[in-house]
Amino acid sequence: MPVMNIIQAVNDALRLQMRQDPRTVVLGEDVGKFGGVFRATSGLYEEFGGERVIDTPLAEAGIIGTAIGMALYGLRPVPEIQFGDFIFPAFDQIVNELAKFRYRSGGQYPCPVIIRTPVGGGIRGGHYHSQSPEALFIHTPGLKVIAPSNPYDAKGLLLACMRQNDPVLFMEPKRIYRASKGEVPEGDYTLELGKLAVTRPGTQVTLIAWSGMVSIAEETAAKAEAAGISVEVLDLRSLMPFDIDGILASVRKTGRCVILHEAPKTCGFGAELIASIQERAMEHLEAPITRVCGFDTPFPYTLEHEYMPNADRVLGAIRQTLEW
Amino acid sequence: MPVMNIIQAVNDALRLQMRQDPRTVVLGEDVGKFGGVFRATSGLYEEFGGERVIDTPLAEAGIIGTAIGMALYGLRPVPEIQFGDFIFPAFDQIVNELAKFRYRSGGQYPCPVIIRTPVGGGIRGGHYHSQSPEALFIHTPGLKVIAPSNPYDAKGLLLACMRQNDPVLFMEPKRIYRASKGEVPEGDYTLELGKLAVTRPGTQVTLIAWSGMVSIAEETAAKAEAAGISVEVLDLRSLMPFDIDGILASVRKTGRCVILHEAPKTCGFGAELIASIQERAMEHLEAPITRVCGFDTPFPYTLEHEYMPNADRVLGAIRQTLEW
Amino acid sequence: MVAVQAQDDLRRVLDDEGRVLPGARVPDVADDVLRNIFDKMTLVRVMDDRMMRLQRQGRLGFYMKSIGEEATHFATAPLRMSDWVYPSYREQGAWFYRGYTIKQFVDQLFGNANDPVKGRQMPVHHSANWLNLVSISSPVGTQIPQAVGSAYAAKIMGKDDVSMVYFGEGTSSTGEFHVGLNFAGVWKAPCVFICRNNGWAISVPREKQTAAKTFASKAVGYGMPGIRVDGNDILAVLQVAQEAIDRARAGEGPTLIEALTYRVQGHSSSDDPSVYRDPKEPEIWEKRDPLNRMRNYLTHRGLWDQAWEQGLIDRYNQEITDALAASDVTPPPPVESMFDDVYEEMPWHIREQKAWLMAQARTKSPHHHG
Amino acid sequence: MVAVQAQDDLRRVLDDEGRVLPGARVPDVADDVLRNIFDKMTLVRVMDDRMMRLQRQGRLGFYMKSIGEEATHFATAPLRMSDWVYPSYREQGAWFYRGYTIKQFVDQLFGNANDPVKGRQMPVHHSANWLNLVSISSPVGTQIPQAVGSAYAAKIMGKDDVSMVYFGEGTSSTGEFHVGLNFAGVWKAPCVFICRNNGWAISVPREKQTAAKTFASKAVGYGMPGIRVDGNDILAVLQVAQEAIDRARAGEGPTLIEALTYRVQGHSSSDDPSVYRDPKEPEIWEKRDPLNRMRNYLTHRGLWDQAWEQGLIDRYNQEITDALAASDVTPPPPVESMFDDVYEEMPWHIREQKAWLMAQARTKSPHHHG
Ligand SMILES: Cc1ncc(C[n+]2csc(CCOP(=O)(O)OP(=O)(O)O)c2C)c(N)n1
Ligand SMILES: Cc1ncc(C[n+]2csc(CCOP(=O)(O)OP(=O)(O)O)c2C)c(N)n1
Ligand SMILES: [Mg+2]
Ligand SMILES: [Mg+2]
Repeated sequence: MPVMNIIQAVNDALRLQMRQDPRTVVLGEDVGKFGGVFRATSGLYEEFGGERVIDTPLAEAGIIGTAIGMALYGLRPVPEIQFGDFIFPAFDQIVNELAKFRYRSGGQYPCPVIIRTPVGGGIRGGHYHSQSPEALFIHTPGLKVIAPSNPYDAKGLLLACMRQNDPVLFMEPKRIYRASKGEVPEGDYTLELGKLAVTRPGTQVTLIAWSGMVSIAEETAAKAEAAGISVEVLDLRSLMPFDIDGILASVRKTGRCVILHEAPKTCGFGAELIASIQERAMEHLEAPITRVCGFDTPFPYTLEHEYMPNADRVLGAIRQTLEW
Repeated sequence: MPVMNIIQAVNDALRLQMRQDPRTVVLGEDVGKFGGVFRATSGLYEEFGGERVIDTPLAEAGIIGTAIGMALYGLRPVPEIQFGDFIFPAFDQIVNELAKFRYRSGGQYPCPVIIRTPVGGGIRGGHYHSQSPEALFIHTPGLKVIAPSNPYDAKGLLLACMRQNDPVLFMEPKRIYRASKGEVPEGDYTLELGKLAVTRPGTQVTLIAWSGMVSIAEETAAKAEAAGISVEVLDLRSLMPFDIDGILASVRKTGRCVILHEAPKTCGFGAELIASIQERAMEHLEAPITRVCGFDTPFPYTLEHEYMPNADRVLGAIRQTLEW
Repeated sequence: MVAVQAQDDLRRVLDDEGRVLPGARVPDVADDVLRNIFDKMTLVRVMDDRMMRLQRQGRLGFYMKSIGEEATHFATAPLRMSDWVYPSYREQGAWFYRGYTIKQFVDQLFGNANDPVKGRQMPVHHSANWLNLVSISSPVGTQIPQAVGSAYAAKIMGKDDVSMVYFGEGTSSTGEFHVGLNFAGVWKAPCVFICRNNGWAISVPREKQTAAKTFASKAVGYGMPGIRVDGNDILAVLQVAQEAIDRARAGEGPTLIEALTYRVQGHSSSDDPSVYRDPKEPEIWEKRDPLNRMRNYLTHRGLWDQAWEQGLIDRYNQEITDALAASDVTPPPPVESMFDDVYEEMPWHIREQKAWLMAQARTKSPHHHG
Repeated sequence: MVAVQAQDDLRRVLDDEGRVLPGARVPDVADDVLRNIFDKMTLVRVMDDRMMRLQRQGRLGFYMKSIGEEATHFATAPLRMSDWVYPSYREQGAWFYRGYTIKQFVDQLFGNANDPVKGRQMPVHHSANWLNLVSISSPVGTQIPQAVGSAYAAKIMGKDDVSMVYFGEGTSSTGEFHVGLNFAGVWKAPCVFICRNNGWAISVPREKQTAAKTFASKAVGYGMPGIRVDGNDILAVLQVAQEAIDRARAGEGPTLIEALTYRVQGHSSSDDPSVYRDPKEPEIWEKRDPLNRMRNYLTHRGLWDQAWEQGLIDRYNQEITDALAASDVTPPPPVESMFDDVYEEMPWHIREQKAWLMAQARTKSPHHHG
């Protein structure tokens, strides 16, 4: 099996799908000749031409707004938002239009637009190239939110997204776009949306993460193991819908849970996970569920290494949970 | 003391402040001659003229974008967004600009813009005149989020907002704009931001609500009392920052908690409250904290009475909590 | 220095009395098409009147009339059925012309179990995918880039369908107007933009909306033609729409049409214009009423008689009465339907919420007009 | 039919060699102002060169050059210090001209403890409220309505300050461009819009950005004058800026200026333009280099000599070297400062998070260039 990084896996999924389905088009800023500022659409313009790989004017509301119209008419658009931080000019199109189209039309107008966007910090991008806005979209009924952490999942999940009929926010972990490498099947495969992966089984604490934080979770688990603590790492992959059964199975087993995310803590997705777990499995909890998150400040520049969660801090939280 | 409804209280606060501080200006769609579609700015145009009560072109991004520039230059703008549902075209200006201005400029540029907007359902407005978007803004560091439930609080909190130096989203409960009436002092007074009100003391269950749901909470508590259950109702008033001490004091006393909000459940503010409470007071909890919320669907039209939480449902949740 | 067309001359065919203006070219529209348009314009008038009265009686939650603006609805008339239309909330005629029925219209207003959108949206927010009429949204302007997307999609898919989108002059101030028209210009998308300039955006007059001389002149910024047309002159509307549609279909790109008209009454059933505008203003426009002008024109052409019009009015009144009666005995959509169509397949958390709700006592609607 | 000015003629004073064009009116700019502008333009050139080299050596995280576009920065020169400027990320000269120091500039790039924005933002995102230079934001376009707000605020407060805002031609496609200019037109806000048309928005060429003939022509849609100027011609830039500022200050409203220039190198230190554009394209523009043209003009006027320029270059190089040396020994901002300035007063949850972080072991920065 070839080894790919996340960029290559995404690129591969797009190419495969575009070959199979002439309705699939890519659009966004710099996605054409340049192949995207992260090169995720590299080579597609050459293969599929400017009408299927569309360099748009600089307007996110236009990218999503036109993608919606394309989807209604019968195309399968896969717009790219250059950075997750620049998605907000399109926020109205996403939350008020895209997410509600099927519902508000009584099912007449499904709107399968798959929005790809890189998220997260760790690239010295300051607060406009680092944000993790997942909670805003999870709170928006009608959208699916997918957040792979590695090349295999990225390809399989993106292919699955492009073959279902709901709008999706597909968040890509930009810090490890190239650093995360792994074996990826050459041809076609899809992963079921809504299912987590237990990336490391364990018995004492459940550690939940997604996107760029999964690697931190695994680093933590390795350190914990060295310290004699058995951590089960869950990579959620799909945030909406999220895999409540998989989560509960793990937490019922371990009785303890730590949640790890980059986005600011308050009203982040971690809060929902805690709420959902304690509503259903309080009697199994031997300690409060703890969060290690981004702080409730804008994402800083110089001090981003202090801002972002790291393995030592997560391990600290795990120890606290165990000692509670 | 005069009796006012919420619209009158808001109007009174604006008028008082505009008289005292010539830097205060109001802007938005239809806020001028018309006095706002809900008449909250009624009479201000006549008293303060078109340069301080500004009818803007139809563009929320322009309303907030220009308000930001006004605040930077030295005015104290109080923009109105006609319905909370139409705030999303201004989302980028609010979350990426307004919220981050002080921080990103190293404290050089505070940006005291007070955004007033009516929120919530119950007026047969369908999904574009009914949404409760608080969670999105609570998740945005740099913003304060205030949500009064009655005329007295509305006036005192709005005056307080206009006299501090951070940007605020001031959410007004449109369903009870006129229905909620009460005594309101004529002159000047402010209420401290960040403090909840115990609107009804009780011993067995803490019931947390804000905005339009406080009246439902009180109705529930009355029904509960009739059934021999003692419910303590907390009106949060301030959602960011929220009054963690006040909440914990109540929950430590009652050991049980139900949270009531109109916004969709998943990733709503209720989730954060649950997470924050269980992190700090798990040992006092005698049952899981339960939520009664809007469902995870767009806000419907015909069935809005089924969509919105009501006292019977909240009472059911309270009973369940007590029986756990 | 190069001179460009200022685009602020007004295209007219008929005078205010419905006579063809000297030198005007009359568009080539078949008699039965003209009569059909008059027929549907009459229906809009009857419907608006009936629904507004119901609203005033407290039997209907909300309504939006288009009195005085009806001719603009028929810019859709030269379209094919495979073309797409994104209406705003004020083009009832476009719906009826394409085949939306009185019963569907009424069922939507009442959000009953037969409502094509299943009681999900406020009154006047229709959707009819079988007619390529796209679901109306309350947030204004959002439809503009969407229409451009549909238009360009047709081009990409090798079809020659055209998209048409309606919006008010107030909506031209939104960011979406700009991004939509700008994308359309660059893509040469087969899209026709109809800016219904009725002078008011709720209480905000046109002069406070933009300092541009005309709305049509905004086309300059997008490299497309901008045409200003008397929106109360049905022949002029049909003519400029036909030209724009032809250009679009021929691959020559988009057109912005400013249809100059006037909102003779309140913005919606919730509005009271006496608070903010001179009651004399509408009077001027009543003289330019598009239905009267069309009637006069048809009369000159021998295509109208009193009995025909009265017959239409009577028939539509009866159909509306029937539709209302049917609606009155139609239940609301089933409670459980509230959870459908959020996603194609219902995810676990919505299933759970649905089960929970179905186990609760039913809540009575405070608004049932049974 | 009324003819309006097409606004696509290019205002020029100098030819490509820096000679005054026949018939051109030379703006009345004092000699010391001209020399000061040349001085600061030289500084920008030196700074860009030094910082880019540092970036290539891995010692600086990110940088954005403006080679070839420097003359546009000095549209700010005719402003008063009480006027406000909203720069984009590519107008270093505007900062230096108003008094931002080399040391402040370098401290910001390195986000050290002396950085005026406390290490909060990426390199080139300066802020200097003491100079009325507003904090730069990465999301493009957002500054446009903000500048209109400041401009109108001055009017409301009875002051005659002007606001000026810079943005690239790519940014003219954003919704914010439209809403900003539209508000400005309606309000007659004393605001000057400088669209730096450098031909490219990262990899997207100007033709894919809009179908309008010129960016200046977009002014038609907002009822304001649109002026197209040779952005590499310092005299023309000063002239049109002065006119626009005068109009604004006199209460005659806003102006859109399109400054035609060219992005001679990559978009930023992260960019490689060879992937998407013909390497011959920049060559044409190197002949129109604004610094060369200004030098030639000053030489004709007897205001330039080699020793002076070399002196500037040497001095600035030395000052940069000093600033870098100082930065090297300056620590990063203290960890606890990360929690300041989110709100005026720190709320409980941030206090709690700060205390928690301070109790953790310190994390080493992977990027420290000490
Ligand atoms: C984004 C958004 N902001 C505000 C509103 C509230 N609103 C509804 S209609 C309207 C005025 C629209 O005026 P115009 O575009 O001229 O259309 P008209 O009603 O005159 O047909 C406003 C402000 C809205 N629907 N959407
Ligand atoms: C809203 C937003 N979308 C995307 C980006 C990413 N981006 C940064 S600069 C740029 C191109 C800007 O081009 P232009 O406005 O012409 O300015 P120039 O860089 O040429 O000076 C893009 C797309 C951004 N910063 N903000
Ligand atoms: Mg209008
Ligand atoms: Mg550019």
